[in-house]
Amino acid sequence: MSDDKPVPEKPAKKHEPEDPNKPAWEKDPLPSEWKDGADDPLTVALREELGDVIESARSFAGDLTLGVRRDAIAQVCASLKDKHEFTYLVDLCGADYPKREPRFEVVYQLHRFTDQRRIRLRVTTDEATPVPTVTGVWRGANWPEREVYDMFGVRFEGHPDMTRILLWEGFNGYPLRKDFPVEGIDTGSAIYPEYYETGAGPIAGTGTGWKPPKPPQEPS
Amino acid sequence: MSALIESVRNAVGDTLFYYAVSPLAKILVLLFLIILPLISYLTFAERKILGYMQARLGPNRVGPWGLLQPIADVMKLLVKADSIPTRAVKWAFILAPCLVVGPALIIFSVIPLGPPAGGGGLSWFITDVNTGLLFIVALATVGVYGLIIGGWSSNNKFSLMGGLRSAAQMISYEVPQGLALVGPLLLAGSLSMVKIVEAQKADHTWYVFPQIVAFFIYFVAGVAESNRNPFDLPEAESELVAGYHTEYSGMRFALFFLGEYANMIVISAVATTVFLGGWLPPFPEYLPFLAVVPGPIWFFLKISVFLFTYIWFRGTFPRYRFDQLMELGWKWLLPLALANLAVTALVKLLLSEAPV
Amino acid sequence: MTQPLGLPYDDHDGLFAESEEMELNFGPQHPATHGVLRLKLKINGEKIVDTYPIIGYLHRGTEKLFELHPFFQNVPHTDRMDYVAAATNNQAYVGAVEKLLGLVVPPRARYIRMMLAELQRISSHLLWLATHAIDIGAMTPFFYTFRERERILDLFEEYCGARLTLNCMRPGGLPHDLPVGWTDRCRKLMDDFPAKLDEYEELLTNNRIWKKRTVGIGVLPPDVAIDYGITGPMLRGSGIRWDVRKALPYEAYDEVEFEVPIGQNGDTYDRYLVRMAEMRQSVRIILQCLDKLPDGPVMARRPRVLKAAKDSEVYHGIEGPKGEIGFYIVGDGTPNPYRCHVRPPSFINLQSLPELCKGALIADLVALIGTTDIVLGEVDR
Amino acid sequence: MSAIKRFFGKIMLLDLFAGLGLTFRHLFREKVTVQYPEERWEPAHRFRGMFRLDEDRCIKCTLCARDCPIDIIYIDFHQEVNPETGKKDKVLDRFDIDVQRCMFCGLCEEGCPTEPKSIWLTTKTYELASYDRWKNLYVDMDQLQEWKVRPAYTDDEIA
Repeated sequence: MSDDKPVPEKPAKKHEPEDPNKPAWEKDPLPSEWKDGADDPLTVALREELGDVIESARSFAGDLTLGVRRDAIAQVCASLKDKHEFTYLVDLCGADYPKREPRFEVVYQLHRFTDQRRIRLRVTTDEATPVPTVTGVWRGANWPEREVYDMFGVRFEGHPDMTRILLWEGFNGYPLRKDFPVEGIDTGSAIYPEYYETGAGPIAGTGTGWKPPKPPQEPS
Repeated sequence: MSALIESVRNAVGDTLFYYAVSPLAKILVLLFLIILPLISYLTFAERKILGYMQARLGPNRVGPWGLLQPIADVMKLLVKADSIPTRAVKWAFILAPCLVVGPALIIFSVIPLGPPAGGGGLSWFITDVNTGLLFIVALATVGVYGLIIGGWSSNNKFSLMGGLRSAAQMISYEVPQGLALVGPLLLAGSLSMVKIVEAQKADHTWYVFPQIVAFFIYFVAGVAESNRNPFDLPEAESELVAGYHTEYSGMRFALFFLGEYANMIVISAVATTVFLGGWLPPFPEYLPFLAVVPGPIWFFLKISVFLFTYIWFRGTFPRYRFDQLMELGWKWLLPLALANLAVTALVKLLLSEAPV
Repeated sequence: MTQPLGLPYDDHDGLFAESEEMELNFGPQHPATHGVLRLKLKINGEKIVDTYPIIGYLHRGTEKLFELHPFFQNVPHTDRMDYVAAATNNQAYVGAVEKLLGLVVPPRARYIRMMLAELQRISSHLLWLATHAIDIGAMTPFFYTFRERERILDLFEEYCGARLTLNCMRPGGLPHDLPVGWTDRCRKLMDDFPAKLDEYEELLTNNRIWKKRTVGIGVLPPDVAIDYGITGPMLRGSGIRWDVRKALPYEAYDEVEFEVPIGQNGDTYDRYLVRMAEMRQSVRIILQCLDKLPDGPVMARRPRVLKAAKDSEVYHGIEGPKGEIGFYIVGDGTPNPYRCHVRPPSFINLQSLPELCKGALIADLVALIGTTDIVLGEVDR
Repeated sequence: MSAIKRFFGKIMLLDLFAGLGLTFRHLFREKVTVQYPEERWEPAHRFRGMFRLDEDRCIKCTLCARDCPIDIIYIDFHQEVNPETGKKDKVLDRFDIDVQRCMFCGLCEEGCPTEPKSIWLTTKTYELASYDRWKNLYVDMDQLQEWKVRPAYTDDEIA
């Protein structure tokens, strides 16, 4: 039967006591832990400079994460860019935590070329409150901010072109919110209408329980 | 064959034979037995040569080695739906392809494929106009109207831009092209295509050697005239989708295609006649045995070299940008052509025996 | 040497008489937009006044899909973002997951991953060269590059069974060890490859038409490039020597020697040269990897179900062929990522297109789309 | 000197002739085209082609269905007393794969716990194009087991 594929040889399982000299990849994985980042020089400098704008400072897996007060984010970014040489905005994205209050988070990843250091800033907001834009600091923040708006409905105050980017204008809903149905919503378009009954398509309201029908019999 | 010709001449009388029957027969033979097969097999040769240059095989499915591919292409184009956009200007849309093909085919009437009639036989050309070269240059200009009208009438922005580009390009390159032809003209002292070839025979040299610069200018301008790579801006696929023939399909598209390839052959034929001695065999003094091969074969071989170069260029070069093309035409080729003309005239004047 | 932005176009000003501006829809079904990019152009004659990219025609909700599937099932989804560079997508994703879970990859797996990533970089650059050249009108490099690309894809197929959507890495290592004879075939290809690169360069690098079409076109000054967050060959073409492989070494890039080529003027020609030089450096890296390839397992010890710790988050970026491709993953104690965001280099680099296009001609536009090296699957995700 | 050389190179169009020479040389080089229906490309050993299933090896653990990222493997089974051994065995009722949506990632094969694998993807078949999706690309248990190699296209199928 296995003419197509030879059986790969597999080493016999070893049941040995844990050897402390074992290489790291044979040990059980050890996830990082959150560490306090309040005494990081960067946190200290920012607190000194801008006052009470840093709400939290922790670090995970080597990356410092600063929780920034929403109204001060543009200020903090400008200061980081001008005074601390974080000239490169790596990424800007949103996240949705429906159980938290306020529920949305906007996450900024910054990079410093001088010592190749990366930090992360986070801002929380809710549906109604816009976040100050950082397009004034980095022009490259334009599209990522539009994407966050498109996917989460978080608005950015002062953004030059706050329109949807990946979805079309008039799309009803924000897809990356946790309460957006995974199956999608009925947008009026249909996929392969010849194969699905009305309302039984993969888009609206059918859920993951949808199973394809048995294939049709030979045409008689 | 000659007996047949003789009997036809006797039957219709000399006047009718030389002014109606023989040209008509020649036109039909030229058009249907030479030009159209040549064009269709030129497309085949292009695809095959390009394929071989690009590490692939080219068409090889229809017939042995794909030799019937052009026929299949024509069949496909003939049966294809021929659509006219709703908002196109209909009469212009239909007229445009004809305007491209017509002049290109008419030019063949003055191109000598072989030597004139020796005694009693038929000459290898339809007619020998004593302003042949002028006739060619004038007719070649008409083709551009087809492209402009085609681009404008399609009611498509890309087509319009393609048409405009082609207008600018062809008008600009007509100037150096015409000027480049004046050099050999001065040497030959005639505008007749047959006389130009005969003058080359009398001078014991092809004009490509004394007029190498003019030859170069003529060929570069000719490539631009026929909208071929690296000057294929009017139909630049990656920029203007397909330029002026974006909206054309079926047989109308085929006519544009035909016009382009006919233009290529015309330019090659003119270059052959003016610069490469037309039907003359190469080096008659040193290689006299080559005279065994009839003139039309030489003519065809010389054209093939040009056509191969066209295809070769397409396989090798990127495309110029519009303004760079204009720059090349006006800033380089035109002064060069003028300088060549001046030098030729000067040398001719100094060497001429007649007192000034 | 550096030319100010827009200078090469100034002499065209006399060429086009002032006329009414026309709006032109470029794409989404246009041969030169590399997929379904749509550009709303405002043109004056052939001169571009304004460019507004409209994207999203290929949006498939990949980030939502990531949230639905366990960590290991997401690897095939990453293949489909930048579908011409699946291995580097896989590498970025599994790198992020490993960082999140604390998995340590065995050295043999690290070296094989590096080889796969560099092969993928070469194949992606070859595809870029092919399309870039055909956009500018040179048709033949397309076929030559595809000839070599096929051989690279053959290597991929031999390794993991697929040619394009590789799915060739797993969190913690690799699904298979290398098949017998793979290293020899890889070495043979790498020995042949520089000669092939010379061929492409013979066709293009010194060609005056190619130079005319690329030198001084789309100049991106270094400060603007950083401002836009541009990475990869585009950033290096602007003269900034920054490469994630050097700056934040992952896998075993700190154990091999290679150089980071940079350009001088930041124009299209420099970006072309940078990418060509990068392919040579990739060959160098692969040859070193083949020499140093250690023995051992290719998969770390890991639980059958990978679970991230509650409230953990990482960002891990690697140097993809198009730029820095990074994954930001939030774990919540379940086998699925709570949130998984991609930093798509094409998306960020495409953002600079309106800047590059200022004052360019339509013919330059296709060269500029080519030089940004976008893949719409990644832009739209 | 190099400036003079460059100047003459430019005048003589050497850069253009280099490219022309390369394409001309390629006229006579080996061609790489594979003449498809006559010549067939032989996939590598690990090629992820069409599925195969070995019902005897299958232990009905449904891990393949669970590992599938797009849930296209449908498995139903019931318990049955084996008359020979008297033990209860699982018997497959349905093992369907909706190949229409399959992306050939191979995760089902990797998830299979039996040795050798009871579902695998290496049938070296890449000719999956068909005129009817439901007929040819929705495969059930019997088809999965018989699917040694999809028969090559016949002439009337190509035309």
